Amino acid sequence: MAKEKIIPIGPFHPLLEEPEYFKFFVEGEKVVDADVRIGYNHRGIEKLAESKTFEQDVFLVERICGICSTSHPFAFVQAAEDISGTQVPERAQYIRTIIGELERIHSHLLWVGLAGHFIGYNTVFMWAWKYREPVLDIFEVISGNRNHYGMFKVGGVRRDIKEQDIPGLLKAIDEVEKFCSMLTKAVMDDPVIQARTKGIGILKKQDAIDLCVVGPVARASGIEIDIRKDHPYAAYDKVNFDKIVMQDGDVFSKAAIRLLETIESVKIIRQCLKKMPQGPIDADARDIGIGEGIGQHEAPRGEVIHYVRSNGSNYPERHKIRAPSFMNVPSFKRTVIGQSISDAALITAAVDPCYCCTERMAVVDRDTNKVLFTGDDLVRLCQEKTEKIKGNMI
Amino acid sequence: MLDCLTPRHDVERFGITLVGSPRHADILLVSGIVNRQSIEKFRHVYEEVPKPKLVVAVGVCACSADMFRDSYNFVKPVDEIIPVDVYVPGCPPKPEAIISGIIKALEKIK
Amino acid sequence: MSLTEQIKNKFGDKIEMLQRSKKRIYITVAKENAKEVVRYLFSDMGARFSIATGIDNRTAIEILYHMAFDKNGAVVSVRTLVPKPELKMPTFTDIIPAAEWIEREIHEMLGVEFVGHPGLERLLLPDDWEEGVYPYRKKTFESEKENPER
Amino acid sequence: MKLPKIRELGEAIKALILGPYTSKFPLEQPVIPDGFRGKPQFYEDDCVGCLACIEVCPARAIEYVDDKKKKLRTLTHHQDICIYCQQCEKACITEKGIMLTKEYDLATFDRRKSITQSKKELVICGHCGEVVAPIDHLKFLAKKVGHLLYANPTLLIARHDELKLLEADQPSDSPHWRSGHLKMLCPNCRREIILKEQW
Repeated sequence: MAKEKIIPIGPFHPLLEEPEYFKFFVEGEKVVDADVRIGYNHRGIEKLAESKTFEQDVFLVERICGICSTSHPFAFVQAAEDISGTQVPERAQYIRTIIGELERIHSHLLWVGLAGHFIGYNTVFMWAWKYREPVLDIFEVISGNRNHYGMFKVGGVRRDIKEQDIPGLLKAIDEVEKFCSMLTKAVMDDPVIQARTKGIGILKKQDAIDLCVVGPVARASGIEIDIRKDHPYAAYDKVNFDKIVMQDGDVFSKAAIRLLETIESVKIIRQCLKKMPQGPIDADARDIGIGEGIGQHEAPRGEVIHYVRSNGSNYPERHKIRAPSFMNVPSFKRTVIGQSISDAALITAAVDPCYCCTERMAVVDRDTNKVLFTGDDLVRLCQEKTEKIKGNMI
Repeated sequence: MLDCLTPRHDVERFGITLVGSPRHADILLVSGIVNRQSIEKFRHVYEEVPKPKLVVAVGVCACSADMFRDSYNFVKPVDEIIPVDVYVPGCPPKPEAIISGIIKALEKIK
Repeated sequence: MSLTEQIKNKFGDKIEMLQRSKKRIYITVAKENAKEVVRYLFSDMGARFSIATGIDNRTAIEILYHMAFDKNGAVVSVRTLVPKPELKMPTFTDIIPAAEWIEREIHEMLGVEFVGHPGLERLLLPDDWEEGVYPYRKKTFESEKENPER
Repeated sequence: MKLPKIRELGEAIKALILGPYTSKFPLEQPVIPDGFRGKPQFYEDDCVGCLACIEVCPARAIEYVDDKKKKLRTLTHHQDICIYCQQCEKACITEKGIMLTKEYDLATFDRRKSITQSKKELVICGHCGEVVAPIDHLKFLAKKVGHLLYANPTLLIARHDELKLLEADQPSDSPHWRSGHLKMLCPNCRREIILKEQW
């Protein structure tokens, strides 16, 4: 095992936010082992949460992740409501659903764009990011910020969606749907993308069960879990949508699931905007009470689960946060071994490890412990392979 | 931060582009807190950037480590580790604010 | 047969069950039997291992294994107590490979030793973190007396 | 291979017709929607210095300093710590003391100078010199509680002071006299005077 850590570009990269450090051990072209060192971004949030009130914790957990910034408050407020037994007003539940689904769209589009970048398909990257902007604009109208919406509170939501905004939102949603279906088609029937992603980085169903992966990664391997369908919360039991499951477990099915889910999300948002009843948006839950509660939410990357224990004061006694990537990232060890290094960046990215952290990889040769490639080289290798496939096709 | 590179805000029209390695960079954008584990690596990245260099702290986490000041894993804010030229507060700042922050940094050079 | 009945029939007196609501079930079980219960839920009943939580309740470390039943949407939390000062717990990684990371985390944050774990290394804390300092431990009255500023 | 190419071409033509998608940012300012959460600003006329915003702030971005000699309380909001969550605006008892503006372009060269402040005159306990409250806070409360203010000497005096009904303070060493009731006192001294009152 290589013990030396030689980091050519460091776990930081100008492009990315969350540093993780992947090491691949290679023999020739094949990856024989992989290792990951996280903790470059450990901020001790679980401990910090114990020093802040329930009201303030919502803002704290929102800042765990910049992309899925609704999923953690969503799970946290549900855990707090599980303790206190608060009934959330119906309108608030619809607004929560809308925010959660909008976030899914923008997160999936972001991933598709980055994955496109990794396989050297920059058109997809530019398209996905272009069409993500309208979603962020919607957020700015609803919540007053492009990210970190600050919409959630224990017992309801902080801001109402104004009646006069709804026609505009519906129109914007229609636009987004058009983009999404165009992008889905563009990715699904592009022969280059198919050749590049099909049959690569397969996560077998049994492995997926053993590793307890969640979200799109699990659904791509044929495990039917979707918290929105299984334990309906918020307004998910009042809207129609499909659970998208694929059997192959390769990179292509993971991409397809994410793209198809964006269209489902658009459907959910449209139904919610139309069905949303009038009424209060906040149950004004001041007292949490004593007890313990669990909140779950299907974030773009999978199930988020928060466990909160309250001792009757304003501060939680213990707050356990489990982000989906915590379960999903270990799975890359099973998928990447035996593959060629030019696919490694793509396979690791396919897990969507909360901002593709693939640019922080180093390839280490088994015999000499020397760093052969940096993360950039891996992306370049990945892009070159696509070019080759493209060349063969024409 | 990536938003600045994409069609809507496209910073390449100002001649700003993303490079793959700190060795090719002139401006370093810091976007988060630096913890105990990453502080050495972070200093290393800063030293790799060739002179003259500018450092822009984007977001309140990079400016002052906002909520994470009290964390056991936090050592000191970014501007006590390396010199920072321009601060862009915001959580997160709008892409327009980041662009104008970078432009301000460029003005400082002149 | 409902979920709770099935578990009750299997283990009988070994467990203490508390049903807080339809979908939230808490089982308290002795340290020796915890593995058996979790194995039964995971392998035989097809639950998904969601996460484990470690809590310092001053006299012991509480470990909760949250098992999610995706078919009917219930979450069964298996609670077990690891009394101080000898914090030893059998590892679950041989039956649930997914428990590897969380056991590493509980080990470094609370100081529980998982006997038989393949590699109890640092996961989140920095490499130069002081040995024997566990951030998630609660203050005890003794430690507060010794260094009040901490 | 044909279909994707045609689609790309279609998008390209669409982009040609619709014109550039890129914003013209430095030349044209972006449209900021109502309710945008920008830079928080203290409004000294409406701020009463009650410290409610400090209580709720998740990031502890607001701090206060009491200067007992100058009888001045200074509330300082630090933009480099603020997370723009609007909790301070929602908690403000006058609802206008601190408000979020639409200003988003906050880049600065020195983060320690990017602050907004509110200075409030303090009322000092007539006996021990402890801080009672900012005078504006007492006046605001006196107005808010209406006739109930007659139950609270501190509020009553604040109201009388505003109406210019108050005579100059009689200097005395001990507050334990009945006349001490009509003095600005901190809660501790007030308790003492009620218990030990002397004729």
